[in-house]
Order: sequence, then C-alpha cells, then structure tokens
Amino acid sequence: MIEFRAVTKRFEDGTIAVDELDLTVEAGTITVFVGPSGCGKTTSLRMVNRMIDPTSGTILVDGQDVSTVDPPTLRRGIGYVIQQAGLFPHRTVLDNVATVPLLSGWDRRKARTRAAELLEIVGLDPAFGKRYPAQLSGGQQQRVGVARALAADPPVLLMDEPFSAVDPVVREDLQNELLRLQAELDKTIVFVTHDIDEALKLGELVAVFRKGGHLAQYARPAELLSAPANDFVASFVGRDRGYRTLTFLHADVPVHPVTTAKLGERTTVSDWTLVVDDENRPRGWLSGVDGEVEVSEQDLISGGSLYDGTSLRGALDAALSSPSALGVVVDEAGAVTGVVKAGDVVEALAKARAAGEVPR
Amino acid sequence: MIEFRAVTKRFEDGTIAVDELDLTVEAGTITVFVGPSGCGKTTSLRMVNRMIDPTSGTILVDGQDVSTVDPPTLRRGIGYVIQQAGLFPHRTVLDNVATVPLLSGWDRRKARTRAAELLEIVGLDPAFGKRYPAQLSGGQQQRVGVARALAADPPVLLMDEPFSAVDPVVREDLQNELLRLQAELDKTIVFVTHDIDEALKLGELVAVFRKGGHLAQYARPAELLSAPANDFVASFVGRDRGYRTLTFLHADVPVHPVTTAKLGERTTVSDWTLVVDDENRPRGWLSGVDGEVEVSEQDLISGGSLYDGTSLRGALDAALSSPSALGVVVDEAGAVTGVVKAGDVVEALAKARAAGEVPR
Amino acid sequence: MTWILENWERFWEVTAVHLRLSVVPVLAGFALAIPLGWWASRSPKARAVLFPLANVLFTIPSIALIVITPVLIGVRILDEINVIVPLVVYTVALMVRSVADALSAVPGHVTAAATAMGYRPLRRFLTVDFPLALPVTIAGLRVATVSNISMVSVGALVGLGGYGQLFTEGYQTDHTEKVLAGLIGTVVLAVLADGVLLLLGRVLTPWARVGR
Amino acid sequence: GDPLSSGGGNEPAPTDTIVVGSANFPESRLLAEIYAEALAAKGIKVSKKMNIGNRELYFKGVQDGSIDLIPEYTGVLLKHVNKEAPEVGSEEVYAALKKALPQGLVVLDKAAAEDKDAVVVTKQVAAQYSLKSLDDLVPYCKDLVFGGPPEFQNRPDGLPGLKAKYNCEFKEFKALDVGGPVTVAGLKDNTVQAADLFTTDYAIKANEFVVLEDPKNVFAAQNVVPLINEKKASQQVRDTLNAISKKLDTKTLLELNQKLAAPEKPEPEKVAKEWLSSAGI
Amino acid sequence: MFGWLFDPANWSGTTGIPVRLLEHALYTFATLLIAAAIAIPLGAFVGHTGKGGFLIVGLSNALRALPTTAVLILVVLWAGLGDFPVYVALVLLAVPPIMAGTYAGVRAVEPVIVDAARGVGMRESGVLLQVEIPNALPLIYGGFRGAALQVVATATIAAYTGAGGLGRLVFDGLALQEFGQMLAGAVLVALLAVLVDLAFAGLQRLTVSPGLRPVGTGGKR
Ligand SMILES: Nc1ncnc2c1ncn2[C@@H]1O[C@H](COP(=O)(O)OP(=O)(O)OP(=O)(O)O)[C@@H](O)[C@H]1O
Ligand SMILES: Nc1ncnc2c1ncn2[C@@H]1O[C@H](COP(=O)(O)OP(=O)(O)OP(=O)(O)O)[C@@H](O)[C@H]1O
Ligand SMILES: [Mg+2]
Ligand SMILES: [Mg+2]
Repeated sequence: MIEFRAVTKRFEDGTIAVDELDLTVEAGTITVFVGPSGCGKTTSLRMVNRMIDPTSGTILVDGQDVSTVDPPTLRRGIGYVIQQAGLFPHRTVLDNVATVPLLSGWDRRKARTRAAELLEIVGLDPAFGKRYPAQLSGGQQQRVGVARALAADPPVLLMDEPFSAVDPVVREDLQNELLRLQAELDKTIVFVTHDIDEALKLGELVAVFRKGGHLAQYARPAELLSAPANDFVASFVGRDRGYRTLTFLHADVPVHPVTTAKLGERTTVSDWTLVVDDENRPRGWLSGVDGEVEVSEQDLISGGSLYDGTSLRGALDAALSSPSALGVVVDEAGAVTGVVKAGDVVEALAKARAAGEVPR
Repeated sequence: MIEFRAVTKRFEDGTIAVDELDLTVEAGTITVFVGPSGCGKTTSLRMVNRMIDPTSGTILVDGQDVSTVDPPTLRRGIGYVIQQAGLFPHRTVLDNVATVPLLSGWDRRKARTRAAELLEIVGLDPAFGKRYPAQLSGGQQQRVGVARALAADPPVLLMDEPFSAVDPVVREDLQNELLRLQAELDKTIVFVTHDIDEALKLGELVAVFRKGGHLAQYARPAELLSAPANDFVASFVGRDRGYRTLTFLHADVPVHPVTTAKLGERTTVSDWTLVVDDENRPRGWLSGVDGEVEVSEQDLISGGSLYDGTSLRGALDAALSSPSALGVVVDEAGAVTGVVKAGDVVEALAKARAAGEVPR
Repeated sequence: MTWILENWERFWEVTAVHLRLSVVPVLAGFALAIPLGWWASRSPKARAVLFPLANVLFTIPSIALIVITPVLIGVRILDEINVIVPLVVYTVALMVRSVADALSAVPGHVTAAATAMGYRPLRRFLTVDFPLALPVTIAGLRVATVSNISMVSVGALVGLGGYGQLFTEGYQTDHTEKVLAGLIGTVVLAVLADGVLLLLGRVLTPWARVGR
Repeated sequence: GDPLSSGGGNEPAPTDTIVVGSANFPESRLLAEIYAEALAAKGIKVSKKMNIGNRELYFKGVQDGSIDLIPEYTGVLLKHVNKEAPEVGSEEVYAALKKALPQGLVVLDKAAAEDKDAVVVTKQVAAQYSLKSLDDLVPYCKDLVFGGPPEFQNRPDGLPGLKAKYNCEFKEFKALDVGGPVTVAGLKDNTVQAADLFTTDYAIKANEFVVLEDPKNVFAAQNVVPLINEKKASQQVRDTLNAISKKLDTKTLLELNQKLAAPEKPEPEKVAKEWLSSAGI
Repeated sequence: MFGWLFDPANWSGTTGIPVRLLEHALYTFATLLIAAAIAIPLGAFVGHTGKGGFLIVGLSNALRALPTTAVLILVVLWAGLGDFPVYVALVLLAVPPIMAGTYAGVRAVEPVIVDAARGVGMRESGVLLQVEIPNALPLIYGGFRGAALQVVATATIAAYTGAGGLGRLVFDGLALQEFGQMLAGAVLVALLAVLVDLAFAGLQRLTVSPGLRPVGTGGKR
C-alpha cells in the first residue's frame, strides 16, 4: 500500500508540480496516474522511490515513511520501469535483468538463473538473454524493462509511461501481458500514462491529474466514464463514454437461438442463417436466397465481431457489426451458442442502471 | 492523381519492401496508407518523390512518369512532411517555411510573405516566424512542417507519420486541422500512419498494407469496418468495428420531445426531467423526486454526452451515456431540441442496412 | 630506412624509451582526467574553470615546463620525471574535455534507471556511467595518446625523448636519414598505439557495435 | 627569478659510476664519447647521458649530480658562471674559470684544442668585399645581415664586442642556432651574409666558407676542458682525462669532426674508439 | 617576469613585444586559413558521402603523430630557411583537428534533417552547403578552436629557424638566461591563445544559428 499524505512538490524555479496530493494506492492493485503533459504524474511517481523528495507532506510505503529509509536501499525494494525502458546499453539482456539482485548481494549464478526465469515470465525466449538491448525491438525492450523491475520480486512496481514508445499493436500486447502478470504476481503497481484508453484498460483505480498537480478525480474506470467529476475529466475521458462504460458491465443479455447450417450441406434458407464449420465455429451469414441451396463458401456474407460473454460492450458490438444485426455468441472453444440483439443490450443497460449497477 | 503500376521495390539486401503494388490515389482526396511496422508504407510513399527509386514498375503523378523527371525538380513540386517534422534547426520558422519557394527561385520578400501567410493557414501566430524550431512544442513543429510542405502550393502532398510524435490530445487537434485544410485547399494527399484510428478518421480511401509490401485492402473506411477483406484486415482494424461503423452513417433517428425545467424554477417532477439554463442548454437530469420541487444545482445528475446530429455513433453514445437512457440532442447553439433513444439507433442501423447503405 | 636496418639496436633502444615516455604520461594523465572530467560534467562552474585552464596549460611551451617542473616538485633537472610531468599536464589538458563530454552524453534515462534501481553514486559511476562513456572517452584517448607520442620528442632537450634524440642528432649532423628514421618511428608507433586503442575500445564496448 | 638557481632534489648516482654527459652538438658528443670510452677502458664504471639540449640544463645537471662529467669549452663556461668575466686569452680564461666555478665542480687540464667563435662569410661575399679579417668587414657591416645564436646579441664577445672593438654594427641580426645547420643554411641561401660559426666546424671547409681573422681578439679562448664533479674526480679519472687533453689539439679535432661529417655518418662512439686506439690511450 | 614585461624598452622597435605578437598572430592566422582551406572541404566531403570515414579518422590521427619539430627540421634541411618550413609544420598540425571536427560535425547532422533537405528538393550541393555545414558548425568550430590553440602554442617553434613570433622571447630568453623574458614569452603565448579562442568564440556566436543553441521554451527534462 502506498499513501500520499498532503504531498506537495515545488521545484526550485517555483513550479508547483504536485499540490497537496492525498491518495492511497491499494496493495495488490494497478493504479493508473493519467493526465495531460506536465501535470505532475512523473513527479508524483518519483517521490515514491525518492528520486525526488517532496517539499512537504509524507509518503508511506506499506506503512513506513519513505523519508526515513536510505534511498538506494528503498529503491532496491521498489521496481521502476521507465519510458524507453532505460536499459543499460552496455549489458546483455540477462545482465540487465540481473542488475538489482546483484546489487542486493545475490551471487552471480543465482541472479542469472532468476533473470532467465523472468525473461520467460515476461514472454521472452531465454535465447534473447545474450543479446544487447540495441538488438531488440522496442516491444522486446519494454518486456526486458519490466523483467528487470521484477527481478528482486519487489512488492511495489512504479511504471512511468512504459509503453509509450511502441506502436499500437505491440502496445496492446504489452498491456495484456501486464494484466496477466499482475493477476499472477499480485504486485502493487503505479502506472503512469497520458493515454486515457490505456488508463481505463489497466487501472483498477485511475487518478486523473490536471495541470498544476491537482488530483481531478480518483475513481474506478467505469465511474470516470459514467460520472466524470467535472468538465475537465469529462473532456479528458473523451467521446464514446457511454459506449465504453459498457466495458465494465457484465449484466446478462438474453441469448437467442439461431438457425445454423454446415458448409457444403443442402439446406432451406428463409431468413438469416448462420453458416458454421464442422466444429460449429461461425464462418459467415447466408441470406437473400430462397428455397433449398447448397451452402458454399462464395455465398457467405462475412464480417461481424464475436461475443464471448465478457462485457456488454462486446455484445453490443457483435450485434452492431453483424450483417444480420444478430451478434454471434461463442464459447471458449469458439463454437456458436446463440445470438444477441442490440436492443437486448440496451435493455440490459437500462436494467443495470435501474439496479444502481452503473456508477454515477 | 497518383498511380502506382505494378511497382516493386527490392532493397540491396534482398528485402522486398513493396510487392507489385497497383493503386490509384484520386486527385483532391486524402488517401491513407496504414499497416504494421515494416510493411512498406514509407517505401511506397518515398517512391512517389523519388527519394527511393522502384526496382520495377511505374509511378505516374498527374499522368507523368516520375522516373523521367529530375528528382530535385520533382520534389519541389511535391510537398513532403516527415515524422518529427524534420525542420531545419538552424533556420527560423519563417525561413523553414520559405525553403521551397526560395529553392524555386522566388525572391526573398515574396517567399517570406508567402511563408507568413502559411503560418496563419496552419493556425500559428505569425510571431512564431522569428523563433527557431527548438523553441516550439512538438505540435507546433508539426504545423510548421505542414506549412513548409505547402509553401510552393504543390498539388500533391506526401505525409509520413507526421503526427506520431505528439501526444493524443494535440494529435487530435492536428488531425482536425488537416481535415479543415484539405477542405479548403483541395490537395491530393497521401498520408502514412500505423494508427488505424487515424487512418479511419482522415482517409477518404484507406490502403491497408501487410508485411512484405502487399496491399491487403484498399477501400473506404466504412467498408474496412463492415466488410474487412480478410482476417488480417479485420484484426488490424480491431475491435468495436460495429460501433465504429456508425461513424459513417448519417441516417435519421427520431428525435423525441423531452420534459425540461429551468434551474431555480419550481416544477412537478414525475419521471426524468432535463434541466436547462436560460439559453435552453442542458445542465443535467432530475429524477427520483416526486411532487413539486425547486430545481437546484445539487439535485442534478450530470453526465452523458450530447448528440449534435452528425452520425449514428454520436446518437448511440449520447443515449448510452445518459443517466436517463435518453440522449440529449442539441443544435448548433447548444440548445436542447429533444432526445434520442438507443433502440431507435439500432432500428435506424437495421433500416440503413436493409437499404444497402452499410457497405459489405 | 636503411639507417633503421643498419642501426637496429640503437633504433630499438630509442623506441623503448619513447614508448615508456609516452605510455606513462598517458596512463597518469588519463587517471587524473577522469575525476576532473567527471567534475566538469556535473558542474557548469567546474567547466567554466577547468576548460580555459586546460587551454592555457596546453599553450605553455614544453621547454618552460621542463625548466619549471624540477623547481616545483623537487626532482633533478635531467630526471625522466621532468619530461613525464609536462606530458601528464598536456594529457590532462587534452583529456578533461573528452571525459566531460563523454560523461555528459550518457543518456539521462539510463542513469535515472540506475539510480532508481538503487545504485549508490560511486558504483553507478564505475559500472554504468563510465562504461557508457567509454566509446567517446576512447576516441579522446586515441587523440591524446597519439599527440603524446609526438610530443615525447621534446624530452630530447634533456637528453631523453626517444626518437627526439634521433631528430637532434640527425639535425646536428645534417643527417636526414636519421631524422626520417625518427619520424617514421614516431608515426608507426602512433599508428600502432592508435590501432591498439581502437581494438581495445572494440573489445571493451561490444555493445556499441551491435544493432542499428 | 631564475628557476635554475634554486636547488632541486639531490640524489647523486651510485658513487662508483661516472655519468658522462654531452651537449647536443656533434663535437661535444664525440668528446664525451672519448672520455667515456677511455674511462671505461680503465675499468671505471661509466654511463652516458648524451645530447642535453643546452648549457642551462646540463650545467644544472652537473650541479645536481644528474651527470658527473661533460666536455666543456673554457670561454663559454666562464661566461656561464660569470657573465661579466673580461678575460679573453687562453691562460687567463682558464685561470679565471678555475676560480669562478661553484663549490664541488672542477675542470681538469685544458686541451690545446680550441673551438672558438668566428665570424664566417661565404666565398662569394668574401670575394665581393675582399674580406680577410674583421677589419676589412667594418665598412660593410651596416649593409650585411648577421646570423648567430640568440645569445650572440648580448654576449660581451658577441655583437657588443664587435661594436666596441671594431665599431661594426650590422644592418640586422637574425637569431639562428648555435653554430648549427640552420646557421649554415642561412649562409648558404644568403639569408645572412655573415655568421657566427665555430672554428672546428667541418661545414666551414665543406662549404668553402671564409673565416675572418680576429686581430683585436673579440672572441675569447675556447679550449676543450672536462668539467667534472669533484667527488668523482679520483686520481685515476684525472690521469685518464688529462692524458686525453694532452693529445687533443685543434687539428685533431678538425679531423675528427670531418670524420663525423662523412657521408656514411658514423656513430660518434666508433670514431671515439678509433681515435683512442690510434692515440694509444 | 613582470619587470621584463612592463619595461617600456621591450615594447618598441622591430623586436618589441607588439611586433612579436603581431608576427605570432600572423603565423597563426595564415596557418589556420590554409589548413581550413584543405581540411574543411575534405572533412565535409567525406562526411557527406559517408565513404572513407575510417580513413579520415585514421589519417588525422597519423598526422597528429608527426612531431612538429621534426617536420620543421626536415623541411629546413630540404628547402632551406624561411617561413615555408614553419607553415608546412604548422599546417600539418592544424589540419587533423579541423578535418576531424568537420567530418564529425557533418556526420552528426541528424539523418531526418538531411532527408528533409532532399525531400524539399535540394540538390546535393545544397544539402551540403545549406543544411549539413550550417548544422555542423558547432563541431567545426570545436575542431577549429582546438587547432587554433595548438597553432598558437606551437608557432613558438618558428623562432627555431630564426623567424619571429613570440617564440623569439622564449628561445632568446632561454639562451640569454633571461628567465623573465622567457616567462613573459610563455605568458604572452597563453594570453594570445586565450584571446584567439575568445575571438573565435565570438565569431562562433555570430555565425552559428541561434537555433542550434541548447535553448527552448519547453525546456528539456
Ligand atoms: N527538475 C525540475 N525543475 C523544475 N520544474 C520541473 C522539474 N521537473 C519537472 N518540472 C515541472 O513540473 C511539472 C510536472 O512535471 P512532470 O514531469 O511530473 O509532468 P508529467 O505529468 O510527468 O508530464 P509528461 O506527461 O510530459 O511526462 C511540469 O510543469 C514540469 O515542467
Ligand atoms: N534502405 C533499406 N535497405 C534494406 N531494407 C530496407 C531499407 N529501408 C527499408 N527497408 C526494409 O523494408 C521494409 C519496409 O520498410 P518501410 O520503412 O517502408 O516500412 P514502414 O511500413 O514505413 O514501417 P514503419 O511503420 O516502421 O515506418 C522493412 O522490412 C524495412 O526493414
Ligand atoms: Mg512524465
Ligand atoms: Mg515508415
């Protein structure tokens, strides 16, 4: 657990980067600091491991006032991942990851073994261990950065825009990886970003900062979307708030049966028929033909995303994107279990709202 | 108009960056090249102004084979905006913008006057003209980069990830600016990005490339969303395809009347009542009270985006984000004209689909 | 060239002296330049003092330094130390700037990462900052070494100076071959030393050659 | 102040070894080799420290024990220890020198061989102005450029002496080297028309320069003399070096210099050994 | 030393301090001009084409190894007295730093900027002259000032061949055991070096675009 108590940072030149910040980061969660450039996110983060000392106020990590701990010792117990990974270009990937254990006095063998394990944990082939950072792609470097921060198994992890230098596709991978890791390792993570989508995706709680180091809102993502505290938050959270709120709703939507047909089969098509393969996985829709036809590949109308039962957002999108206006529902194996209708999603939302499940 | 005819580029080391590309960029439109890293977007773009020469195939700009034109002369007639702007650090902003006119032999006065005009056109205070690039923010530098490319009023503009180095908020500004400019100046623009959202927002036509320099699909944004040519495109275009398709639909949605009340008024509230100010602009919802009340600020339930009549996407989001499930419709002045319901949007979509307005 | 072949032993002897007289000042000067360069890389004030001072030191004619050194440090006038000290001074003057530049060029995010991982200052300097500054430092060291090899000849003033002896003798007896021999010796030695440092640099900084 | 006048750390070489030094011109080098080889032949441990740049350095070296023995010339050495010394004659100079030397340094017997300064002109200049002696030069001094070592301007037996005794003032003085190749080159390419060279310099003969006589004795005597650290001057050392001085006259020195200047440029050590054996020392 | 330096007698005549200073400055200036004329085009060309960089660095290091005195002696022995040997020796001294600085400067210009220059339609000469060299100027000046320093310091050797300059004071002072004069010479050389460096620093301020100075409104973090 990390507690900011009335923390203020004023730089020598008079800039107030953080202003009377009060905030508690729960143990075992990802908390995201988000806000426009220069709003004091990095400064807040760096005060936790004393890269910067606050002008006033107190920061506690697991109940201990950090100002009473010798900085290097404190830092060895807190993982830190920076933008651009900040890897040591002169050390191999393995040695980069082994850095903190070695600093903490582990013997070289043990540190290396641990480092190799970590590479696997972050999804890198151990063969990469021998390379130098310059020989890795941006996304791979980020993974190494995360592995390095995890090496000494610190309970707390600080991540400052760790994924901002990679392209959107890789970025999504890394985000998913982080969520998986967090589920596994159960760290207390503070994650800084200026990308609101990233914040909403990763954060259990999201702290929205505004210029001058003020905390504009500190809430769960769903609440930020549905009940922004003020215009600044509303505009920062951006458009599609209503649609995105659905991400956080898992209300039941009625699943309707659907007429299916196998590829190659002869069948009588009346309205929309869902064509599936031998494993009952969806291949496309058939429509506009009357009477008995043989189901062939070229008649298929494809498109439409699939709904795997996770959130109302997926259900609505499946329905909206489907040529038949029926969203295909699949199980874990990808087999069709039925269809959902957009109207039902809207209904489910209204119900959830009435039941107070949608935060205000 | 720019035509790629069976254009292939194989680099000395054997990499095939572009493979038999056939593609026509219509005059007066923005065409976006999008695709994952390394798929040959930059290479394709740079063959147009002969920064790279193709291994085989022909490129025509307005009917003329570029390989028959002296490269520097060709380039002076084609605006080129690079990632990170690529401004000349040793020249003032004004001189940067005046570069091409001066190269083409304009006299200094005229070139400067033109440059000053252009700064205004791209939305920069002419006072910036005296500064050096290092004194500008990233977003401002991008604008200068665009101004420089526009200086000689070239009919064709090549833009290679011009906005990738700026943060999302500024980026949105720049995108809007570009759309406004294009509407005004009517250039033929090829725009490279690896951000699919940017591509969908800016492109009249979008060319999706995949690794190895293959063109995976070349279509209008709505079509990419609703009818991706294959799995690669579908997954590259990403989730929310159904929802985002709505962006390109402008079908009518029935606007229902709504009970409104003014702030400070005494009124009888039964169900959801929309509270408005003196100019009839929405302030929030009132609900959960019975009988006559005085409408006061603290009873308001705020939240919910507004629908200004632009696309089905806005209508649906307004309805979904509204605490009352009623999306507030406003006119240009921001005054309330009624409400929309999510169900109606779903209906409108179905109708549009039946009418063949949604591309497959 | 024939002179070298005919007087191989003599040539070898002056080569050895020349080598000794250039290696010692380079090592000592480098060792001194590291802390000074570090200081200059951290403090603009130190920069403002050290750089002009280095310039001025560099302009002091070697003969003047050779005359003054024994007075300052109390050695005998014909002692080797008396040649070595001025060369150390020149080396420091040359190297301070490269060490400072090299250290300043270490990317800020890397040093920040090191600090954040719990490095204490000395260890960080020795294991992160300094190794990363090596490529630029070695480039500076190459220049300093080569310059030193060329400057050692001034030692001829006090009857030392390796190839410098050949210059004096050749000059006095109008013997161009001998001067040329010394010149060739100097250049060959310098090119060899330069090559050794280049290789050393490659071996010590394997990361600098990988990737893009 | 004079940095050379204050003391340095004095740590003499091992007492049983004699360090022989030389200045950085061939004749000095040769004489030092002769001393060294002769001493070595007598079983005395010798080490060499040759080619020391100039008198300031090596004289200081003898004082602080860096070297023990070096061939010197009576006149210049006297001027070095006593700038104002007026003596010019061979015996007077030698006597004055013995007195003037600082504590701990002695000179042994002087040789007959002399290598003194002389005003030298090229054959062409000599012919043009019909020059034989400095007296002949007087009317033309103001037309000629003179070259010599920098100190020649101030030495009593330099320009001041020429002015005082012959009333000769040159058009210009060019500071060159101490009777070395630069001076020779200057004469040859007519940068200077007259120059200060040393009488035993083989270049004079080789280039057919003309040495002008010095009837008024501006130039002091310059007999070759060993300057030695008194502590190292054992009887055996004294005897050996005195024996050398006895055999060494100006003609011998000229011949030796000629040998050194031979096209194959023999090493001085070799020339020294040959001479010692031919002289039977 | 101060006695000698402030004696009015030493400040007049054809061998006075002002004349020596002027001679020294002239050697320096002329040498730098010649060296720049050789080194800048070479360094710029190799930097621009990117071919032969290894050679340039190696060559400039080998040139640095040439002992100036030895070169001077050799040229005197071959070509006789005069200013020519001095210039040969000093130019050889000044070429390596200027060449290395120019090469490094042109190489260090960011590829994006060079790319942009081609992209707006500059010809190769324009890319080099209008973009690469102006952007390389800080490093070119760096090399140039290093060279100036070395030349000022080393021009004393002109005295070795009987020529003028502040070296006269040093050499003559030594020969005459006039240590005041010798030190005065050394101090004047150092002073001249500082002045020359200041002059070039001023010139650099005037000619290097303000855009290349590390300023910026946003500030760097
Ligand atoms: N060392 C410093 N001295 C003075 N001001 C500083 C310093 N470091 C940061 N600031 C200022 O403090 C404010 C907050 O900076 P901080 O780096 O915390 O912002 P941020 O939210 O991380 O921004 P970004 O998204 O751009 O990284 C900014 O106005 C910045 O200019
Ligand atoms: N000069 C070159 N020599 C060899 N291969 C090259 C060269 N330039 C580019 N390539 C290769 O050609 C392919 C396409 O490169 P290109 O720069 O066009 O990709 P891109 O789509 O612009 O990627 P990005 O999004 O990363 O900018 C890549 O595999 C790249 O490595
Ligand atoms: Mg930050
Ligand atoms: Mg690209």
